[in-house]
Amino acid sequence: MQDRMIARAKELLENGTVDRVMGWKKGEFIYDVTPAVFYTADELEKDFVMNAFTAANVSKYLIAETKKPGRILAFLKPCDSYSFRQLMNEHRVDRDNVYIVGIPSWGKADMEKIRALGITGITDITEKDGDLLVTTVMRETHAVKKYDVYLEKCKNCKSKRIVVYDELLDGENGEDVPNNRFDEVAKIEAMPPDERFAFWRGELSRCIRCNACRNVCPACSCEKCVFDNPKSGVENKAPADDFEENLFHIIRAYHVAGRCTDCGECSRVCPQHIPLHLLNRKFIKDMNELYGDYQAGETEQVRHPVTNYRDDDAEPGIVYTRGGSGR
Amino acid sequence: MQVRNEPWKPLIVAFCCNWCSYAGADLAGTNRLNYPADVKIIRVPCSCRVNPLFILRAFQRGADGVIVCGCHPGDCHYTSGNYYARRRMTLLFSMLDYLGIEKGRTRVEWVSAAEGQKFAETMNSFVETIVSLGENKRLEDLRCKTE
Amino acid sequence: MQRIGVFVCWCGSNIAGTVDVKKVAQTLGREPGVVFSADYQYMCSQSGQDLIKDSIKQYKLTGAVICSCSPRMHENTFRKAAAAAGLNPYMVEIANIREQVSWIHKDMAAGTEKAIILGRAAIAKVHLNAPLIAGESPVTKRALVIGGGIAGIQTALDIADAGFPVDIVEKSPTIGGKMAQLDKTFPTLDCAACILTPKMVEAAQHENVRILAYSEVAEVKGFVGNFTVKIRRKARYVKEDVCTGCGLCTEKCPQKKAPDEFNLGLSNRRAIYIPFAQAVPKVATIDPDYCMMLKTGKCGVCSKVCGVKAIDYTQKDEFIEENYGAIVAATGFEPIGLDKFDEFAYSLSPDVVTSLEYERLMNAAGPTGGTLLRPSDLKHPHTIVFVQCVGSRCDEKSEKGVPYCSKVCCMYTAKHAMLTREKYPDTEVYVFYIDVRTPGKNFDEFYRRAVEQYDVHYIKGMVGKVVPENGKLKVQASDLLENRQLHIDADMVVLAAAIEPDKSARPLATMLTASMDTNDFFTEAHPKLRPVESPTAGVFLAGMCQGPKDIPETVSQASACAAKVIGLLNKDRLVGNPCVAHSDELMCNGCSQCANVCPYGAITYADKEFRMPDRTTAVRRVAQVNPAVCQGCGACTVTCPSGAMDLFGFSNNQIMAEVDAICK
Amino acid sequence: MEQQNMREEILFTANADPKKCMKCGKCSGACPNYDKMEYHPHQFVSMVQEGNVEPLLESESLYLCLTCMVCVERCPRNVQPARFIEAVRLAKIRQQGENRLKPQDVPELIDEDTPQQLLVSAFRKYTK
Amino acid sequence: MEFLYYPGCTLKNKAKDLDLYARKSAEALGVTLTEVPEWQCCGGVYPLGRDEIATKLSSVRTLMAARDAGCDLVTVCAACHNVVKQINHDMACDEYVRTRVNNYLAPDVPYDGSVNVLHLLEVLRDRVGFDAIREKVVSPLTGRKLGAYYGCLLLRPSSVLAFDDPENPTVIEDLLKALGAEPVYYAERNECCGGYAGIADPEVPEKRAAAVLSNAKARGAEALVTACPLCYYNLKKHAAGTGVGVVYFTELLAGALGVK
Repeated sequence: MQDRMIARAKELLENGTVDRVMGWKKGEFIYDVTPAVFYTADELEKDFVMNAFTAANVSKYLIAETKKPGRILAFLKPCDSYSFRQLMNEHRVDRDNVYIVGIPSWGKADMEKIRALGITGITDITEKDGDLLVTTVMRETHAVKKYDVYLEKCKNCKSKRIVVYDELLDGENGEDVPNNRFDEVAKIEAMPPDERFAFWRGELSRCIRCNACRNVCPACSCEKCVFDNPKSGVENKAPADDFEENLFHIIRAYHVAGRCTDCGECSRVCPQHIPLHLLNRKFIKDMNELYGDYQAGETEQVRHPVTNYRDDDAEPGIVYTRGGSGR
Repeated sequence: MQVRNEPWKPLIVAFCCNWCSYAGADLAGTNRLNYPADVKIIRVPCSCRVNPLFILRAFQRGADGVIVCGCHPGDCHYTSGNYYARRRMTLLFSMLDYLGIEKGRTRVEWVSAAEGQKFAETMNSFVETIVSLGENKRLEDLRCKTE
Repeated sequence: MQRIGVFVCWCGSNIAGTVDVKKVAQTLGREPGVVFSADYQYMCSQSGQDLIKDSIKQYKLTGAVICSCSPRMHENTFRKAAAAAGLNPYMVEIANIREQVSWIHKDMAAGTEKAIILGRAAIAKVHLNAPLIAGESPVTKRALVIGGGIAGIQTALDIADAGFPVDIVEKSPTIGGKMAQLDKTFPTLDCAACILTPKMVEAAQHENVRILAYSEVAEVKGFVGNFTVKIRRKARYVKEDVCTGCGLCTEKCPQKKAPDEFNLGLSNRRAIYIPFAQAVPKVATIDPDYCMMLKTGKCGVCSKVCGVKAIDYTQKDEFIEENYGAIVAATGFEPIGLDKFDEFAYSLSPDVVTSLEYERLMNAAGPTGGTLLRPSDLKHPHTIVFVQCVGSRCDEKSEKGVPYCSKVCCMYTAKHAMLTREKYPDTEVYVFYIDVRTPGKNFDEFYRRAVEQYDVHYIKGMVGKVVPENGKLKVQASDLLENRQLHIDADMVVLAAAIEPDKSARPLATMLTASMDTNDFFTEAHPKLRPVESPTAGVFLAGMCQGPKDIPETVSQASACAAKVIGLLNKDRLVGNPCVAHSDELMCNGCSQCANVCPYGAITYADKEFRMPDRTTAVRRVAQVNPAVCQGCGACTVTCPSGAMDLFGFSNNQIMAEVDAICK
Repeated sequence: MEQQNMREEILFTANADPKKCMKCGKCSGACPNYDKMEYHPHQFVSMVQEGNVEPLLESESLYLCLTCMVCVERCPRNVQPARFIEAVRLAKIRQQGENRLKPQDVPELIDEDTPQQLLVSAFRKYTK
Repeated sequence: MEFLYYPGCTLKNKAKDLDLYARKSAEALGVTLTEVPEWQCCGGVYPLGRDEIATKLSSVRTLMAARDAGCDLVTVCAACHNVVKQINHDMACDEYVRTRVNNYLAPDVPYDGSVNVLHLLEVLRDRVGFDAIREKVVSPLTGRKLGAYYGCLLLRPSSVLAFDDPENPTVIEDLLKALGAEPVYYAERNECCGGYAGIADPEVPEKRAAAVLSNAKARGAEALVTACPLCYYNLKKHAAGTGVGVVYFTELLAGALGVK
């Protein structure tokens, strides 16, 4: 696929449709992949990469890129397209300044999980019949089941559908995928409150406030974040105490509620492996249950459940009374 | 950590919308309906002015309970403010519950300007709930305590 | 750093009785930024205000905290005092230590402690206050009166006389309301029609009054001075501007079985009708539920006989949109339904009637031509029993009646009893009462005349059962003073049904964002000091829709209401509330979330050029608030993820400072 | 003092609030057995409220209430007068030797068609 | 349609007709009535005093039997209906009564008033439906002018019984219409017949019955239709010479359905 993408990008550069390309760039190691902008065919040939580790959601970069002169080519995976669509709804990206080629995504791998299988010194990974062939410096080749090493966000993929594009690389669009992404939330909901508290204290107290989750999140794209703003009253740039989430993570999840497309980047980038997506999914699950199913970024709908209402909405007390064990 | 000498008294912050609930609180006063002094009211124009940040901030600074009062649904002075507040608070309360914070530390009540009695009763019952839950330890950021 | 003055009011002993005001003043005087503190007996008095003014000048105060009664009471008083001393009025904050402290807490120590905390919160807020200057908005010099009864007519006439155009929207085909159905009025016994119809005609002929009868308010947008109202003009199937009101169609229409609303169903009318002879506008209306032409397409008699070709079977409801500066609700009342009170046999016997039906039976223009005949056999009744308080003064949880006193029943029943005895001296009249309530000029004298001159039997007690049998109504009742049960064979029973607000009031209140009490009466802005205004600016109240009242009270309220409307319309510009939202363009993402929740459409977006750190410029979409349209609810501030949107007077920082001060 | 205790006991048994009464007299206007009774439904309410229960305890009226509940049904203020009559009656018949109906009296009070319902209810109402 | 059926003592003795025709009609209408095993007398009148606990126990036992059977409980006798329904309401709404009764009976599962108590008339109206009954009528009561007599026990207190409009009930009238008769509406139909005072003062029922009968007759009723054995007894006793008959609603129903 990498070659087809490079070929198509070169065509589009050449015929003047775009003047630069948003993609992923090779690093020192095969799994060391970063989003990057390419200006020439040479650069593309040299550094453009598409492999099992190009998981990064590039939609957020387009906020700044589409404000620049000229037109940029963006390759969007299904989950990236939801984020991009949501940013369009929020008037954050200029659709005219981007040419979107939708690319399929059959799931991205988590390096940590591969390492956990005891495989180190990886030099190459190729796909074969749904499995991954991992080659190491020792010239060994390991066959790994894709599913076993999927990123969390890919394991619980909600959709293979690209919701906004100018063309599709494969000419065909994917479909929504049945998933169990709320199971884990339900599991926590079912815990007794003390256990829930202990669970979250355990998870969140590891936070080192590196801000990776915030910086990667397409919804966290404020001109100035309240946590960086001395006037907001909640400015705080370092972990406040053991139970860091006292403010930061709850507020962050709340600020993106209704806008979060569940792209899963926050958990992917967290160096402390805090399952941050479970906070966002809790809001999504609640909104679905209380206000009807809603998927941010799926349509042009600009009013999401938090900026909408019905006069017969449930009262807040429902939180304390609705069913479920452990409640 | 500060050693407390006094017996614990609950600290309760009540956000009241200016048009209905604050007036309801006034009426409770006019009718001399008692409720505990632990309740401290902050006046906001509408329940939709209550940012979840304020509630988290209150807890962080040691509040034991936070109650948000607004006009009855359908009677908002601004037509729809309390409807937004209702969704926001529902989601916030649900999240706090999810994090294992004790149920009942937060509440929303609709109190009209005519419901002085209801205001007093609501505050009495809320204080009772908070007393039964005891001190808010889970959300309090101890470093924020001065003195 | 602000220079803050703290002023602690005793409110006589109201506050000083349970709060150690000296201690409050001293403690708050030591707060950072406080340069002066004092306590005084009545801070709202002239000398109290002078103390505030003098201190502002003497200590060069930049902010003031008044620890006193509720801000809903005297915030304006103190703001004005501050302004008079040259301090921006929005640099004043109130700590409510009366309604929230002294009046509800009995313990001096706890009360004092709470008062200090509330004072601290106010000080913390003032530290972050900034001077605010109110914006201005223009006033549409036209009023809308909803309801064309005596309340609406009087309000409209008074406003029109002051030179402002007024529209009356009335849901029925004619104005006149309930008063048009009445026979005589207490306590003077002058004929209702004789005093009402000249006013109806005056309204019709007044150059500043436009009557939109057979119409309903469909939608209200905007705010004080600038309302936009959509009005549904229901199809009459008769061209209002063509019909001459000759009435020929109403004589020729073959459908004679439509119940006559004006006579409360005691008689029938045609499918095309003019409600009554003095109707305004005097135009025929087709009742689509009964018109054969509209129902089956066969008939067309009215169209054939109409000389001016006014009939139009194809008419549809139309909508018109108008701008108004002020809106008056005058939606009136209805008697409650009596189907839950069948112990009085209302459904079993036509001779059991409501008082309003009795008005029609007494009325010269009524179904019996003014001769009192009972409906069942059109015979003259010789014994009439009046029952007071049917459905009034019920238990609050009652599903049958209302908890309030309907106020007018005692007087109209005395009137009915007296008129009956005067016209028909051979009639025995009994009135069963719980209390006779006659507060009003010449009211008790009137009631006494019924008893003393007209020999009406007033019996303290209640009717427990009415049994129609053999042409009589067997009334079983208690006589509490004689401690006996009475059994009266009556010919008619008249029930003083409780009154309740008109059903149209509730949806209207929602459209107007005006509040209502649990009984669906409109709430006044202040029960004593602002009785004709609703809490929603620019919306005023007249007549029964605000609470039970008689005609003189209704008319006085209508004129008072008109005075308030005139006062508003006289202004060229309205000074707005400066506590409005504003967006910090540097932080705004332009994401439109705030506009999605704004109930007033006060937020728009503009592309603005910003200089970037790398010296390039970028164009970004940012939110802008129209301060004349914004009402300051703050919904946008919470929706804004970046905190760019904030509210003057209730900013994020101010509220957070209050939280911190309370949670210290 | 004893009257006061008796009043409290009656109020407890009645489980109703006489202060809600607005003294309209509708209960007594509706009562189907008013003429037989010395004290009437509204008087039960007011006399219990005032603690004047002695005359009620000694009155035949206690046994003449038909328990038809019409006073309860038609009271605009939900005072439930019948509950006060019942409560006073219970206060009386619960006293020693105050049973109103003796089994040996029964045969002469009934005929062959008298339904069981009348007998069991009479025992329930008149005896302890 | 299956219900647990509580006949009560009078229906097993002096009011056998009321019971017999109720069963026959029910069967004809496809309603199965299973008698409560080992039922006890309800006591004939609802004990109004809040601290009357012992007198409420027998009804609670009946109610618990219905709960355990998972069935709605049907009564036919107006008195039983009144007593059992009110006690059920106490068990649901009055903490004081509920606690004490449960303490006394100490059942495995405490009772909380969860059973639905229905009068057969309610079953006919709300479950079977008058239209369905009309279809099953084989000998309609055409031309008969009949007055419903509700008395007090079916209707009051309406806040608890919620049987029909207490001042303007229609269920029996509607049933009569379905059976082909012409109902006569008269005001005394929801007034007391005085029956309970029969022991204390026989003059009372005599006077009350006369008032009811005269009002019904004046309105043209040939007979009165009742659901209460005591009303039946009392009205019948004093109807002699008035020309007005008295009949149980079940007997009329059975007759019209052709199962009498």
